[in-house]
Amino acid sequence: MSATTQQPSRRPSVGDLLARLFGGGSGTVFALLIVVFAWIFIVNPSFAEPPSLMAFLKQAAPLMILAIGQYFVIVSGEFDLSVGSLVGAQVVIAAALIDGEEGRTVPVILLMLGFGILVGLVNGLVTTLLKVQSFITTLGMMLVLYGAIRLWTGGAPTGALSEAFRQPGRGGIDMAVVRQLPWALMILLGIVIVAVAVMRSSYGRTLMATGDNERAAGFAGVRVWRVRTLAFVASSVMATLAAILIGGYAGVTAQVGQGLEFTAITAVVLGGVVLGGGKGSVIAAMAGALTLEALFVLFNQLSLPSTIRPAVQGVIIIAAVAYAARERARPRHHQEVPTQPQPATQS
Amino acid sequence: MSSDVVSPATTLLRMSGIEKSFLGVQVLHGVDLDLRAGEVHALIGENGAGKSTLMKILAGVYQADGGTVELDGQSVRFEHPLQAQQAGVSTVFQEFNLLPERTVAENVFLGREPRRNRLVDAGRMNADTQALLTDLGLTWLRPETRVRSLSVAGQQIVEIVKALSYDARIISMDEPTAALADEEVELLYRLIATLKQRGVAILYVSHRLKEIFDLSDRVTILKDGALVDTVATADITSDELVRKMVGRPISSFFPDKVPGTEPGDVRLEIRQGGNEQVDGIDLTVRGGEIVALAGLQGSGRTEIAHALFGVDRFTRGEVLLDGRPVTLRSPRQAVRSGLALVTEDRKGEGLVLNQSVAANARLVLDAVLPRRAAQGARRIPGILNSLELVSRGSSQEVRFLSGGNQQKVVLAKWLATEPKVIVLDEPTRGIDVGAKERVYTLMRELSAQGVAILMISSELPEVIGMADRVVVLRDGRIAGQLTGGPGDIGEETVMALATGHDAATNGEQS
Amino acid sequence: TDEPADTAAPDESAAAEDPGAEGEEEPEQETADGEFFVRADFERQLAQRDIEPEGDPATPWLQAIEPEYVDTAEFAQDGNTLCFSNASVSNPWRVTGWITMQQQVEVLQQQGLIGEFRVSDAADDDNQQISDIQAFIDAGDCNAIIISPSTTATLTPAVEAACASGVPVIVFDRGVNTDCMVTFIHPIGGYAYGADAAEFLVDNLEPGSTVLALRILPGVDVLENRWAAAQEIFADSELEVLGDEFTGGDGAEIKNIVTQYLQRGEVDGIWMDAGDGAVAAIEAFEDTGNDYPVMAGEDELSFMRKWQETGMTAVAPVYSNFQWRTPILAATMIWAGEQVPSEWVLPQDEITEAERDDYLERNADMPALHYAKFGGEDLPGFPAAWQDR
Amino acid sequence: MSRAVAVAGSTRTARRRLGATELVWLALAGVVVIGAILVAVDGHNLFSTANTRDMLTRSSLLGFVAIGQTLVILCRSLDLSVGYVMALCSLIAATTMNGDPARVPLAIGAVLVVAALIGLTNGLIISVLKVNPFIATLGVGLIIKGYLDTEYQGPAGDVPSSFQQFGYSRIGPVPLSTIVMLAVAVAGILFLRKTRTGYHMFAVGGSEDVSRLSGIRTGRVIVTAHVLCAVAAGLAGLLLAARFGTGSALVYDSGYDLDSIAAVVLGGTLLMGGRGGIGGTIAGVLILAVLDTVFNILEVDPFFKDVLRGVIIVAAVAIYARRQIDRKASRVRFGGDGGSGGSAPPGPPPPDSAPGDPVPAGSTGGTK
Ligand SMILES: Nc1ncnc2c1ncn2[C@@H]1O[C@H](COP(=O)(O)OP(=O)(O)OP(=O)(O)O)[C@@H](O)[C@H]1O
Ligand SMILES: Nc1ncnc2c1ncn2[C@@H]1O[C@H](COP(=O)(O)OP(=O)(O)OP(=O)(O)O)[C@@H](O)[C@H]1O
Ligand SMILES: O[C@@H]1[C@@H](O)[C@H](O)OC[C@H]1O
Ligand SMILES: [Mg+2]
Ligand SMILES: [Mg+2]
Repeated sequence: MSATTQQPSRRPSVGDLLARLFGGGSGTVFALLIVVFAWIFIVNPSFAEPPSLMAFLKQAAPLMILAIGQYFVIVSGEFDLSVGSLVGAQVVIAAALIDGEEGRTVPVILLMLGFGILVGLVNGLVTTLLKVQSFITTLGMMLVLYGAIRLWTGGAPTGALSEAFRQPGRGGIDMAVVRQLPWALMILLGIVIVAVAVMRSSYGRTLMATGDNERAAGFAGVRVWRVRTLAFVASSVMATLAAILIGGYAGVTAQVGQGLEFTAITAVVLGGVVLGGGKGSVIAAMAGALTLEALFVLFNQLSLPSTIRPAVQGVIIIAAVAYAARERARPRHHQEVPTQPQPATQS
Repeated sequence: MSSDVVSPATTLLRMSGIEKSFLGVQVLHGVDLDLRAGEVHALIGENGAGKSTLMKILAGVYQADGGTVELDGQSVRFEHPLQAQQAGVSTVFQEFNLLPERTVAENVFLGREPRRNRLVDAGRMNADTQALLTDLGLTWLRPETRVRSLSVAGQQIVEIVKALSYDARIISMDEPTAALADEEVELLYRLIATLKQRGVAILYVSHRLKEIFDLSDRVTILKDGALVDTVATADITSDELVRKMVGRPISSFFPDKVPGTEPGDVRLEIRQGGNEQVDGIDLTVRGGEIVALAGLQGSGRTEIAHALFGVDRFTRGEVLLDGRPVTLRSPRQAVRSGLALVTEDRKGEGLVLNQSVAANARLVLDAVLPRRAAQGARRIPGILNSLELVSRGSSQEVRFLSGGNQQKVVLAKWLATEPKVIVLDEPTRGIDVGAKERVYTLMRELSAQGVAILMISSELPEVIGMADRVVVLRDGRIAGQLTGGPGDIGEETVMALATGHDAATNGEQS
Repeated sequence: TDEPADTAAPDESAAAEDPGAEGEEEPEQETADGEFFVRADFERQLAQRDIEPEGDPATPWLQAIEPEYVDTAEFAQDGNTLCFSNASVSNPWRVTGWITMQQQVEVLQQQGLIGEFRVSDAADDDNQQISDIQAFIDAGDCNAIIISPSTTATLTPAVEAACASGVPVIVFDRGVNTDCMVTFIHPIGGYAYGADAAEFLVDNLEPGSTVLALRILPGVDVLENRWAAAQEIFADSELEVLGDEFTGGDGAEIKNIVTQYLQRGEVDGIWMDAGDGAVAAIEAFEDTGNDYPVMAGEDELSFMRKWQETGMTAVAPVYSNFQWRTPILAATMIWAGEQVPSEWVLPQDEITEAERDDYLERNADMPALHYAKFGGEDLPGFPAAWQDR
Repeated sequence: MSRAVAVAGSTRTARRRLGATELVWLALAGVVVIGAILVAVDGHNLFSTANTRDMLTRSSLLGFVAIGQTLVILCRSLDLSVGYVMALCSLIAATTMNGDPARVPLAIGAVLVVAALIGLTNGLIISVLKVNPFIATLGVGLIIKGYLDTEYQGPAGDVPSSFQQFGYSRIGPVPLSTIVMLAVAVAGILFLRKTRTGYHMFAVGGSEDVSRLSGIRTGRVIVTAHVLCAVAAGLAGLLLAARFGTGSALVYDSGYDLDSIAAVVLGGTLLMGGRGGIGGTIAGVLILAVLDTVFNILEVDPFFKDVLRGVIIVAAVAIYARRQIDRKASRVRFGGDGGSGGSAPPGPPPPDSAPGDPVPAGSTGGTK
């Protein structure tokens, strides 16, 4: 994003070239992404065939969308831990309300969007107006959604999704070469374009500024509470869209959505976006999500025993983030740059 | 404090050939500096000359890429500030360096809390701090006070106290007076005098030439990270000093009005404005007029600016712009109605440090006038040029700019909104003579264009040199007003009003 | 406080959980930590599948396989406050059972056989459940305590404490490493479940075909037993197990994993340790244009319906959900001083293609995540209670 | 006007004296009272030995974790790996003891060492590799998870009954585990109030840069906090082993990581570090425990419990935040403790410029 692009200042390496393209501290993720893909292709060349890639992108789309939403919140200096249970809640809501009736699909989707916006508003306003650190606000929201939904459905999802509802996540345009061009992919592209546009817009710049220095933003006339609240709304809306894709992709299960918040945050940070705000690009955040998904595929292709995968994942995440941190830490700029980004607002 | 007096001649510290680069950009080119016991050694140079960097190398914050540091002839290398402190070097940093949530005592003894059998002895810590404060005549400061509740000035004093408490042989002070008004500056003068007595060597950075000549025995001039010269202060005039520092002579410090600048209609008027911190504020500023708001620390000047700009509120009285009453509840509304506020705390309130010059310069437009942002932004390069901004391109992050250049970015940000009324709070705090001159010229140009300027400043020369009228604040109220324009107002008169000494002040009361 | 009795209960998980004790008796079995295979139990369970249970087939929840009745006269009483410490209702199987249990309670409350029914739910937190049980003991006014342990080994001390308090204790579903309770109610068990599924694949797949195993999560003994049995059976078959993957029971995860395996090569059979999300697995085949696999799911309706609709070769192993009725009935029997089996092994028959349509017929109005063998058709609340929860 | 301010100032002072911790304990009192009433209405007695016992038991486990979590949060850090550490330690304890009372000390030793090493790893990744604590500890957690899932397919090991006492025996109504937990809490409080490292935790949490410039080895402080946090989690693991009679990996799913953070914040410690303390945390833990017990007695639906918990946590923090806000607003320019230091000019201010002195110029100021 232009807002954070640095001027070339040392002998450019691959990382730097990418960093210059995609924003500070993000070089690592693109390098990692390339490595992971290369490795997958070596292990299993057939993965490079268009149909497989399409299938992969279809799988990856929801997490990438969640990462975009989480990016808005994180770059503004906040956190959204509620997206996982929101995705779960939305899928269950869809099943319960549609209950197999094709006709209800559109109204219910609209209602879901409404609900998403509401959740985002609550997260945002409680955080900005009541000055509750977003970590706690959204942790609370996570509990509330988790409980409320199960309270409503008696513990396990009821009803059923309509065929129409499942299309966006499952279907696509059948065509030669790629076999199927998934709707999910097209929706993702749409969202990406919007997201990039937003970050280049005045709003995007004020969002960045708010995450960087709330007080200075305020003095410059930024309505901090509004900017941040909108970020939370964006996050919840993205979670809703992700829910529509996930529900469409795999239907209703009791566990849907669980733990997605951590995966999404990890993805964003992997993308070189700094927790605490004011740094990083939305493209890189998505790349982070894509890298994670690719990593899971690689594990599978290597038929790594599924029990040790978390361990490997942990090591890779730490290593990547540490490396990115080192990149950013040059120059050691102890005065101006806090070496430890914060999960909460400076209130 | 140590009482053993060292004979003035002995050289305590010798830094030679110090090199330092950041981001592959060299900011110190083989600088030499030596400190003698009992001397005040001034270090001057433009913003970005490398003064703070040199100090931070001495303090163990940064490590030099090249060159040597010798203490008492022993070569030393400080990898961590702790080592510097243990070697008897203490520092008052340019940046705010206290913990707001902790007490004065906890801050002063941070890192060296006194202990009795391995446990921190809070009682003794407070006692020692109290002793120190009394010793320095700072009876109004209490060890148990939370730093957060101190004013900017109070906090700066605590930082100085902290540096003194190390009982160090070398104390470097990086613009210790930037946030201080003359009263506190005098206090500092007294402190420095006693320290000299005790043979402490003092490295002193300031942009205020007056202090350089008042205090220092020798002065070292840096330019663009290179050593220009080290001379005995007695052997040099301020003009020579400025020339060495800036590389060109600076004609008259305060530029004259642009011919034909005439006070126009009243643009800004505050009637009986008041709130928790200020009261009974009557103030008018006309287009093309420069009004200065003078007063001691905490007298309420910034508060007026904040209340005016909608950061705080006036709970009483009214504000009129171009004769029309307005209620400004937020900076946004203020900007919309043609106000601009250059805040006193550049890093905390003025800039988003991790963002580019461009992003900072267009921030207000983006925030308040998104529709006009794109086209407004086109003016920015022009503005930055006219301010002679020195940067590595508009995509450079502002945190890498020096103080003066950062201030120029802040100014550009506000000029881009083409304000009718501009409030400048400590506009030249911590910026070098060159930049200062640029700011003054800019102010003149603006008022020539009919902009109404309200300038808050703690530097009396600047108040007197620039203002058409001076409004003096005391304890949150207007103590009086002095008219007569640049040059005609005496510093004493202002101080008298500000402090309330000599009630029979001769300030005209129109 | 209370010594945990080192006597291993004769139920599979108990044995597995107490390798030391078992080890002495059966030298051939592995005693390594967390090894979930005890041949003796495996063989016993496989045998139990063919034993005709005692009791009326119309009420399978009252049937028992090779029961050894214990006298409960000592517990006979008029008090009828029933306390139930539930591990959780964190998955559809447990939700279904929980509804059935409540319906059963209602009936007996109407008959005046049960007074207060006091419940605490530990949300899958072992420590929480220990406190819950302790609270029941301390309250002192429970006339019987039913416990559905969240983890076999960890709940043992708490259950022993409950027994020590003199209240009749009933344990069901997952076991504990003690036989201090009056009765331990459970279907045949995890080995049988896993074996039913595995044997079906072995029988219906060509030698040399490939099988993918989908598991919910590691470390839950009931589930580990299922997999242990399957491994045992696959081991001496011609089938090639491509891998076993943990899915957290999340449909999206299941679909991802299956898709990736299909993308790597042929998958002829799917083995699952629990049916939640089976449909997602099947869809993975559809979406990638592969032929349907031979499949072992569970008697969960969404799977059975998909099975019917696609006509694929499949079986629905059953971990008898109707067992949730039995503890309630057992409590009233105990209060009445009637004998109950010390280990009450309920029948556990998988649903084959032959019976499938019949079961779907019966459960036509039931929601997707409902279990066919929930055994509540005769309860007054049926069907509403299970439909709108 | 300034006199008015002075008054206002002093009342604020009074309010400020009642610090965050006291407020939390008040909140606890409130919860207990309300809970007791609700329970009474339902025909039970919240303070019956049984229920008291229950509340205390429920508090001890979370107590250990939260005490540790407090230390890292004070340092502006965070530990999301505690759940995994607890699980691992319960297994190490149980498998090491393996039913043999003689091996108990060995097991305890092993647990503490392993926990400390994990804490060390967390601390070093954060302070040396400069990885954000959220990611660092999440990552380390995942690594431990991988190990647990691979090594243990379920509960393992056997805790001798002698050590199970730690989980089950009581002194009067007070469980032994609670007593130990409170002892650890007291130790923690002393550590924070009385040792330099304790002081430096507040400092590093307040500002790592300022601390460093003041000569504090900030890295060491952060590492220490993480080691202690992990050790506290290790103690929780020991308690689990004692209560389970064996070790269990599945504990990591029980959400102790987020619960402990919630308890700490509920206890009035700032998530951004630099302010708070263990005293408040204990109150926070007790609040959650009381809620649990009350919910249980009232047989609140398990899912409704989650809803209530979420709401209560957020509401509580919102209330603390309120205080923060008028705290800021209450920066007094004149009078009040400290305020004076702030704005009075250095040196004794001349008597005639004392606050409240009518300033003649004031009225004549302005232009009309
Ligand atoms: N940590 C850093 N990273 C990158 N560049 C830096 C860093 N610190 C200083 N610089 C650059 O080094 C040069 C010297 O900065 P320094 O702060 O020493 O100047 P200064 O003389 O103190 O200026 P001022 O009078 O404004 O304080 C400036 O160009 C500044 O932008
Ligand atoms: N004692 C105090 N504690 C905290 N904040 C204060 C205090 N006094 C003033 N402030 C705030 O700090 C800013 C500066 O205060 P004020 O306007 O009184 O000082 P000033 O007269 O502008 O002098 P200076 O700005 O040089 O400190 C204002 O925003 C004010 O609200
Ligand atoms: O709760 C478990 C359920 O999830 C599984 O399907 O069957 C065994 C039960 O113990
Ligand atoms: Mg400097
Ligand atoms: Mg000011």
